[in-house]
Amino acid sequence: MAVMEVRTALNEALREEMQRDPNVFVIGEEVAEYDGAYKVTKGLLADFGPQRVYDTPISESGFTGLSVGAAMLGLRPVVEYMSFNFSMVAFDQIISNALKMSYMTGGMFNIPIVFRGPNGAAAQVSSQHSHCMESIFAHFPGCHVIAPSMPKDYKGLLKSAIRSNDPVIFLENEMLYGFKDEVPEGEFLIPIGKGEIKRAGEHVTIIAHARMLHYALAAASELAKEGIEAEVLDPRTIKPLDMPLIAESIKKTNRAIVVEEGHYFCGVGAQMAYEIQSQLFDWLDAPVLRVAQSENPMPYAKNLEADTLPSIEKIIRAAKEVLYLER
Amino acid sequence: MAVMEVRTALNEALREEMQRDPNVFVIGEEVAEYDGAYKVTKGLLADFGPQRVYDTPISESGFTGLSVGAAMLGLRPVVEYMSFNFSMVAFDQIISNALKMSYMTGGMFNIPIVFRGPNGAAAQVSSQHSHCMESIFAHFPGCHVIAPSMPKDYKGLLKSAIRSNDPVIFLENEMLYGFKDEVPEGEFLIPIGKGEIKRAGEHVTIIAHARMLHYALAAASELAKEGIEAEVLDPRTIKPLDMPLIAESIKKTNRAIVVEEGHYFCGVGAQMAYEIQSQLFDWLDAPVLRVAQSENPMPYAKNLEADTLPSIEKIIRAAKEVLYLER
Amino acid sequence: MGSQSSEKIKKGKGLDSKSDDIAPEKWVEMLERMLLIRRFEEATVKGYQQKKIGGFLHTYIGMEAVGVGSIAHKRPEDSVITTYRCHGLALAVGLSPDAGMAELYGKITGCARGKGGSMHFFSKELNFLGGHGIVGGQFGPGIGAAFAFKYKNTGGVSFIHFGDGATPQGSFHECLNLASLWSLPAIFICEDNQYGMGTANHRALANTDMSQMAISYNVKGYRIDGMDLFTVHHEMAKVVEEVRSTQRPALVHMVTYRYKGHSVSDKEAYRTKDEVQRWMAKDPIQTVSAYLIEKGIRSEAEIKEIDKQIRTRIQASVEFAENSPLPPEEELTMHTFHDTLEA
Amino acid sequence: MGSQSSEKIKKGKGLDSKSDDIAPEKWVEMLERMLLIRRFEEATVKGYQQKKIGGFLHTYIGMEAVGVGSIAHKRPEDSVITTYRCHGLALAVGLSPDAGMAELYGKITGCARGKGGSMHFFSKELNFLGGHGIVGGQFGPGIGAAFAFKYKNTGGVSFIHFGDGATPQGSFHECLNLASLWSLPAIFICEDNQYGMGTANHRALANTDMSQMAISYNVKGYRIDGMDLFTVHHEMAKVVEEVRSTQRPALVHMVTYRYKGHSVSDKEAYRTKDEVQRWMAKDPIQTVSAYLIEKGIRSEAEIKEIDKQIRTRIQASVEFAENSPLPPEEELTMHTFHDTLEA
Ligand SMILES: Cc1ncc(C[n+]2csc(CCOP(=O)(O)OP(=O)(O)O)c2C)c(N)n1
Ligand SMILES: Cc1ncc(C[n+]2csc(CCOP(=O)(O)OP(=O)(O)O)c2C)c(N)n1
Ligand SMILES: [Mg+2]
Ligand SMILES: [Mg+2]
Repeated sequence: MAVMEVRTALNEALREEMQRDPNVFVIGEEVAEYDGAYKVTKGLLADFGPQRVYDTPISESGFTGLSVGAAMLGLRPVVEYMSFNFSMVAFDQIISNALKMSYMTGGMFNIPIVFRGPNGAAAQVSSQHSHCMESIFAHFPGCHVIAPSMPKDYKGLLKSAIRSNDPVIFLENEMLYGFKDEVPEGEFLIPIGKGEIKRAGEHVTIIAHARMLHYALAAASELAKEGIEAEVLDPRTIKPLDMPLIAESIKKTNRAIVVEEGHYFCGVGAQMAYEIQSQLFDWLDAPVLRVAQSENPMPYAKNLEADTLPSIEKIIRAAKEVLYLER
Repeated sequence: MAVMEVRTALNEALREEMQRDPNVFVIGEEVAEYDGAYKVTKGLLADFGPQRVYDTPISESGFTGLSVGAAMLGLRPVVEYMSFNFSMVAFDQIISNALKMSYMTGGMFNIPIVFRGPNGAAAQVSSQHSHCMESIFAHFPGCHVIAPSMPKDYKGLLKSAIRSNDPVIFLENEMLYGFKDEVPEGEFLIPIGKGEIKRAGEHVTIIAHARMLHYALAAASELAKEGIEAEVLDPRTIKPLDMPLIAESIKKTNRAIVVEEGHYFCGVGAQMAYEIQSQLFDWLDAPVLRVAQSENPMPYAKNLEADTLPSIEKIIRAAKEVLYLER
Repeated sequence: MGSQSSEKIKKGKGLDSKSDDIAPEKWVEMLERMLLIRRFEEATVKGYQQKKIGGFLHTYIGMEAVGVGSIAHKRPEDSVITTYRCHGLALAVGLSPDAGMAELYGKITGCARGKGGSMHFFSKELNFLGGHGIVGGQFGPGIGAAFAFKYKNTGGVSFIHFGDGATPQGSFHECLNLASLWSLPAIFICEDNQYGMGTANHRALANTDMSQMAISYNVKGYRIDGMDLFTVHHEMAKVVEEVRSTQRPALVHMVTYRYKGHSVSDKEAYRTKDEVQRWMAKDPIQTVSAYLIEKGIRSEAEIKEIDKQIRTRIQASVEFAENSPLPPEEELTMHTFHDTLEA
Repeated sequence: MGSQSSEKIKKGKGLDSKSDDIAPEKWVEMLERMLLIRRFEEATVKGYQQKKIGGFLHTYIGMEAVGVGSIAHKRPEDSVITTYRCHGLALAVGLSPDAGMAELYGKITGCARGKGGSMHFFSKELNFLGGHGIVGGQFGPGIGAAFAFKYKNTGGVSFIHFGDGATPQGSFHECLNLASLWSLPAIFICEDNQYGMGTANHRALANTDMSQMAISYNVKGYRIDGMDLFTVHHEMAKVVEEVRSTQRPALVHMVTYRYKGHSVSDKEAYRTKDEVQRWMAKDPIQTVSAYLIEKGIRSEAEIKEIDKQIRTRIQASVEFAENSPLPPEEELTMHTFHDTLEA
């Protein structure tokens, strides 16, 4: 096991898959000569050359559409958005073209594209630069949505995403790019649609992904000090959701909270909570509770930004509430 | 009470508000000389002149952005998307500019825009032209989302929307434009955020909006034949949701199903079901069930289109299931 | 960096002048193709009125010379992409009328298994990349095809057709810039039929000479009389050859007209019958038929016979569509994804 | 429809030639404004390094002549809108450095109550419409302001600033077309600082002479040496006057440079120190200072004194920001909406 940063794990995944399949290419703003705004694509231009790594103008709609066409003819684009906020100017290309192509052609064409880049709030980048897009893309049939938390998951899932023959929305997190952890040596894949228990416990299930998984682990440590054993479940893939794993956990704990970094209304937590209450109604000793952003755009000021986002404290409070220890 | 079509009710609302406030103007594709693709803006050009009604090029991003700027300087644009599918090419302008402006300027600027147009599936218009956008817009703080079902609601809510000083997403339904019903004479407003019980009942609450409200009423009639009295609740506004009304109904029926025309994953039904189960957990005798589209883009073929959409039969089945009469 | 100014409009110079650079049998073939499109579209209108065809229906009637004259230069390795007004080009490329008509009838035998409908004809075999419903939505995939040809060095050229109404859509500009910047073999072919729905193009475009937009992107711009099959064929021969050999994109502004409403439900209050008549006087099927007769390549009777056979062919496709089965229930969620994830 | 070809680049003709059409005290005022921007930006970099300022930070250093020379012609009824690189223009328009610095420090006394931050300076009073973070996002609101001026007949002109990197974004083209089509009084001012982040503009644009894009939209295009305050001031006087009187939009390509990295975290591997030096040799603050001394309008000592006072002013704004309170907790959801709906 090597210990590496998330960005290195992603870089390895890209390299291995580019090596494996000459049809895989990387495209986006500053991905080549600049080595990527967050250095995820570092060295790819040097090692694979300009035929495989493309710096684009600031034309997200254009290069997203281009990637759809390239995919229709058998290439396998990995599209980097400098941040997923900018996917909004390419929204129609993603939703109307990439996600519809297989179905509306009766399966004649398929779109093996990975759309990747940082998602969610960075530090104090304010209202236009802090969106969590998981629920938005997951809403539409025709794509898988992945949002890992740990270096090994980033690597194993990005490799699976690149090999997928369908569009994958691969959400990274700027605040985690520098996070280090162990990653298995050599080739490995993590299947799309499989979650993982990141900490076992029996009193309450905390479902959290991406940056929130780390918050959930911290909250679980705190809770343990008070004798509350929280099980921390990382879905890793947002869609399709690993309901068997979630069910297994909740059948044990009988209580669940769902944490997400993004907005509350129709967030992924709403869907998860719905699935849980409709499939596991008789197993629940309390309603599922959610932790998400407060109902406002992201403010710049540090104190307000912190108040907007979920926090370890908010997770602890929700866990206790669902245990009826606090109300 | 006059009996009129939804499109006429909308036209009256536009006229009354344009008369009332010279800063209200209408902008969109084919809204002026063509009288609107669906004739909602019929006669406005003739009666209010080209200073108030603007035909645009096919530049949704451009004219949406233009409307944001106009609103910042005190005008009150009513933006028509020929269909809400086309709002996707303007997505960034709506989300990053219109919905953020008030907050990120500390309330210095506000955006009194109504974004309106047909939403949802028409008849056999296939994968790219059949989106239901309510959950997408409702996800983001900073707008109200309205989706009425009856002519009077369309009129009273559009008038309120135009008077709102905040962005409003006003979702119409092509299949309902020709639907006729009574509309009160003279000036009236329906407040944003208030639902309405469209049929009273005590066994189960069916929550449904827009076209689905009509399906729900038909289902309720069928259910009544079997002695099941369904209460049909039309939220009318999707966000903010009228939870007091929903709570009142469910405290009576103890069972609920939520119907929406759109996609299932992170649909508005997920949020509604979450609110219900978390706020009314102890009042529920069964898990909340949802009826929504099957997990695929909209197909063209008539039979597959029908299979994709919710139907009266599917609603009846869900109502019985939640009553444990069928499983 | 310099820029090339757009060339003057290539007007029909009269069929006689240089039309002999096309072999006589090629003329006949193109006439047949135009007739196939015309009769197919007439049948779709009928099917729509009979409510056998649903959704929106946009016909190519009047614009046949644009599609047939351009696509005549398409090689198998080239691709074609267009708007929702896609039947004509699909047939020009070689789609069978059966597969097209069955698609319109929503049948499993359709070219998209009944899932796409009128706006979404596709054929992988023919490199026909659709059939796109969002105005401006096809530019990206169109340059993506060119990108793939270059990536794989196939020698292919991407034909990107679009309406005049799509030029004020940002994606047009993003993609033309990208295509030029990266020297992608793509031809942007504007089918300027004077209107986007009810909007005359001077009400949508500050400059209605689209070929001038080439300057912004340092590519060549052409303006061609799209009602004149000879001119289209002749000029496009040069354009396609140049794009193929130089791997530089080009912008072509075809001046044409649609005879029917935007879609079948259009009342056409925005134009006069007289205007429509004036354009119909340039009808390419009429003109080419007259030319073939005049030159003695085919007699009037022979052309009538060709038309009759084509009508029969189209009638057969209607019957094929009628008699084909609906997509079975298991098609419902099938094709949402290509892969099946392990459960 | 005709089109006007873009005019030749307006190079600095040397300050002597016609600079006397600017009153001496106006020169001093503009120098002060440029210095105010320079010193403010230097302080923001310091605040950022001290971690008192968060998020992204993009400075206007090197580009002061563009903002100051253009905005000199702004009347109170005119509006200005720009990108995230907004501090310079906000100060040029008249924003108090206190309100700007406090915004950067995330304080309630900031020009957006601490909610906007570096990328989102706003002032309703000054018709400063922001501070926009999405590349190309401000074009729409910019022409919307022009639309409102026309609607209300206020005589206002909308100044729309943007980077070279924004021209391949579709919204630029959509909005320039709309502005021309509807004759909106808007000036599109491209601050071409040679790069969009690490991408030299010849790697993003097939034609790097942006002024030529005017042809596509039938508007006038200008190319101006943006390092030369005199030229900017002189040429923009004519442009603003023409846009105001004709109500026709214009496109202005300002050739300029940013001395610092794209944002504070930029390592600048994409350009040489030498290149930066060459541009810095044209520094407008240096040039104008030298001119004032040469002409005897101000002595070197007087200019030093001006600079000192400005530094003091900026230092005061830093202290103001430091000492201002954070936004109180009740600000959290406040301003998400303007109206409160009845419960
Ligand atoms: C983005 C978008 N906006 C609006 C529409 C609705 N619409 C469909 S066709 C059309 C007119 C297009 O005109 P043009 O590009 O000239 O093509 P034509 O139909 O004349 O061939 C419009 C507005 C759409 N499909 N997509
Ligand atoms: C739509 C979008 N894509 C990408 C970005 C990230 N980004 C921020 S600034 C920038 C470069 C812009 O360059 P330019 O327009 O030349 O302005 P400059 O920073 O040079 O003033 C990029 C790519 C963004 N903010 N918005
Ligand atoms: Mg047209
Ligand atoms: Mg730049």
